Amino acid sequence: MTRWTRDEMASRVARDIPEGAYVNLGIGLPTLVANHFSKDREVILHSENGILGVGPSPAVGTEDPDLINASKEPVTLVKGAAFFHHADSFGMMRGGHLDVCVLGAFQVSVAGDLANWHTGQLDAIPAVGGAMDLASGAKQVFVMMEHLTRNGESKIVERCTYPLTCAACVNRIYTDLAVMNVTSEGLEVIDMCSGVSLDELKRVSGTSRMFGRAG
Amino acid sequence: MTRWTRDEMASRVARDIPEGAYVNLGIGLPTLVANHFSKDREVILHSENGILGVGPSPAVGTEDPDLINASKEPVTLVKGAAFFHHADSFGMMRGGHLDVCVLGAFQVSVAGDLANWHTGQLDAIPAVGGAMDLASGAKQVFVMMEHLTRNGESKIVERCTYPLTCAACVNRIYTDLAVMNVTSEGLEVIDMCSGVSLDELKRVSGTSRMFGRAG
Amino acid sequence: MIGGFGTAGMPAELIDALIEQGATALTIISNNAGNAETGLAALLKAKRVRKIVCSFPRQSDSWVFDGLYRAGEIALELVPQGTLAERIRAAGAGIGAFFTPTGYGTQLAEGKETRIIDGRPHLLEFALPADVALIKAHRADRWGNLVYRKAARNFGPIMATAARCTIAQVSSIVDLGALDPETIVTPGIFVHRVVIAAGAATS
Amino acid sequence: MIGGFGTAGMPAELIDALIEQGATALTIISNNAGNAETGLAALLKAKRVRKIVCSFPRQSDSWVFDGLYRAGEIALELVPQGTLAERIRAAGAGIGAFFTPTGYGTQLAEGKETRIIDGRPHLLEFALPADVALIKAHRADRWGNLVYRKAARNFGPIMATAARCTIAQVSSIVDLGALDPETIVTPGIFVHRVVIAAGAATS
Repeated sequence: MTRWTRDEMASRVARDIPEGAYVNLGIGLPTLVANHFSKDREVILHSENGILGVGPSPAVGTEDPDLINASKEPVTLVKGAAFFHHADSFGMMRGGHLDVCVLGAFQVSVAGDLANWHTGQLDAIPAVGGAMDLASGAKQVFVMMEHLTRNGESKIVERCTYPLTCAACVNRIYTDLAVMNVTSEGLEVIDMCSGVSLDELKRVSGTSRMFGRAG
Repeated sequence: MTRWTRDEMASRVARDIPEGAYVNLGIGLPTLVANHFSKDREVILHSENGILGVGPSPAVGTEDPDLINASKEPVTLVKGAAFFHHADSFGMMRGGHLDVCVLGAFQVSVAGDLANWHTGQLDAIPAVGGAMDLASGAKQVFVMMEHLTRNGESKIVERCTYPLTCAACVNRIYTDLAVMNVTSEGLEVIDMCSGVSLDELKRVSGTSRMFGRAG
Repeated sequence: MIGGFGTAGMPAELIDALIEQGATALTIISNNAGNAETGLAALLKAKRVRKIVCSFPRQSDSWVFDGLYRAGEIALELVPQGTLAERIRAAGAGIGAFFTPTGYGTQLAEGKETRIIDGRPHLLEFALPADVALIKAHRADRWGNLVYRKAARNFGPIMATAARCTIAQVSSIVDLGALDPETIVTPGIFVHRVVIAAGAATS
Repeated sequence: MIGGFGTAGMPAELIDALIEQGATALTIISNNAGNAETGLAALLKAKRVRKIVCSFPRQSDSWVFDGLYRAGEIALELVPQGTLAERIRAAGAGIGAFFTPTGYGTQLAEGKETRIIDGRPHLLEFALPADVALIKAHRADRWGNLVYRKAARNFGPIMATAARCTIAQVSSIVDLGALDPETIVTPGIFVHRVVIAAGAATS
């Protein structure tokens, strides 16, 4: 089966984020999206540790340990950036002011339930960070993930088996096989990697609650 | 009966506020206290509209309409002053960070109940402002008022007849006749205007729940 | 929602524009209920306001409100000032409700849920959002980042967060990047429209 | 209560002083649970901490915490980051508790009171105060007014409000009046001790 590369996925997500949007890119795969915004589109990036207007990575040797993103990687600022404290930053998130957040996931259900903080393994050390705040607070929640685990299991599920981050919060899912909207009837497939059929997608996803775009 | 002047009352209150204290002076009589701090004592004044470090009134002609106190009178700043928004200002008050607030009152009960926002008259337009926040939030609440109304009724009462601002919140009362601490046994008189006796004070106050300082 | 504490921070030009625009049967959230005959008082006088939510309507120059209130032509929801500020902040920060000690045991607590927390009685108060916030700031940039001027800051930063559409009047708009990221008080994410009102500079 | 997000804003010198001072059986409120072998990780390694309240203990270099946790030698209260920040702010602002949508329907909601507000389910969360806050700021004056540096601001301003004793380490102390009243982030009322830690300047 052909698959989109990580950069192709990131490019697709970037294309779907409109001019002027305030966006939070989660840890991992979503951080790639930052490299794919068109030069003529102004998107303002939020980092939950208190920055609006995050810019690209600094040149080697110019990193500032006080200027990092939520993944604790050094960043820069763009013009118009602002700093604020943690309660203000999470008020911004919880209060529904971010237009889009893009999150990685372990599992997403056909109902838009998100599991992305904890595998539920007994010996795992749980860490939640800002995942629940982002998932429950942003106007639109995009998930970006590989469609299948390394073992070939679908990360799109009828029902999450991992502990939930937030119920019914995901609006759209970007995988290496397809782009899907979460609707009350199930997942509406709005794009597929060339050569992938809807039937094949349903089969690998182990669900029938998936349908093509009407009309 | 001899009485302390308003300036004598204000001077007495000012003397009782320690070095380094953060203080809010309420509307009316309490504003006089600001003129009586000793030059070698640093007291930092808070204004609930978002200022710490309020200074004296400006010279005529130098007033700035954006630099006013809670009574909406023009003020100045002292060195070290800071501005903040209303939620932060009232967080400061509610969170117990102010050492002392000095408030005017219609009535104070021997239990320390305060009534200072509403006379309860049917045709009166109610206005509460920050009175309830100050009364319930400051570490110490001082009341400063005339002992008697213009009609000769005591403003110190067994039980407030006016609507309460806050129950059991007053720590000390300064009137033109006496200075009293609110205690669980009633009002402990710690100072009286010369020529006033404890019996006379009880009589004009219409209460027996008043006693002299032990020992 | 209209910013300002008395006239400091009151967006007079935006209120004039609202009067001109014609919207009526408004609910206004503001600390005071208008001074003299201009700004909020003029809006009240034009009979555009059905209800006002505020902490301190009665002032020496609030005769317009006083007259309407006595005539039963305006509804009043009186809220302690700190509770008003916190309810506005809660709306902006996605907090549905909170427990505060302020007002417990008073007339203003009537009908409200109470609870003892850590030995202290509290009242339950709910978030207070708005459709539109009209505020006044000092300078803005093209993203809507704002800085304020002295005590005119007051309700502006919290009201900006609590409305679906926040309109700020400012004295000047500066280039993007001209405002120091360390000193921006209201990030542009909270501001939807910026209007220069040159006459509005108070000094 | 210890400020910082990762190592940005972590008051390393104050933590070293705390290790030297000897206090033990501590409950620590901090976003993370220490990095590598210094700062908070060193305090954990010295077995001074009984319990940690944080949002994100697991990091690539959190082996000290990981070992203690797996050995059952430290208790963990895991709190979503925004709820952690809001509980700290609530403690500083005299709010006893609040309703937040974050975490509803998850494992972290177990045992918590819930309520539907405006059609949306919320969890009740309580204020989280501390005896002592150790924070790092950039500059201070003699009143304890503070400004921060870039994203090292993070938890500093809210932790400063929520402790009975707040100790700030700074790079420099400037004259009273040298900090612009418009740009002070933490007013001195929240700060009880200021310590210069010159080596702590991160650049």
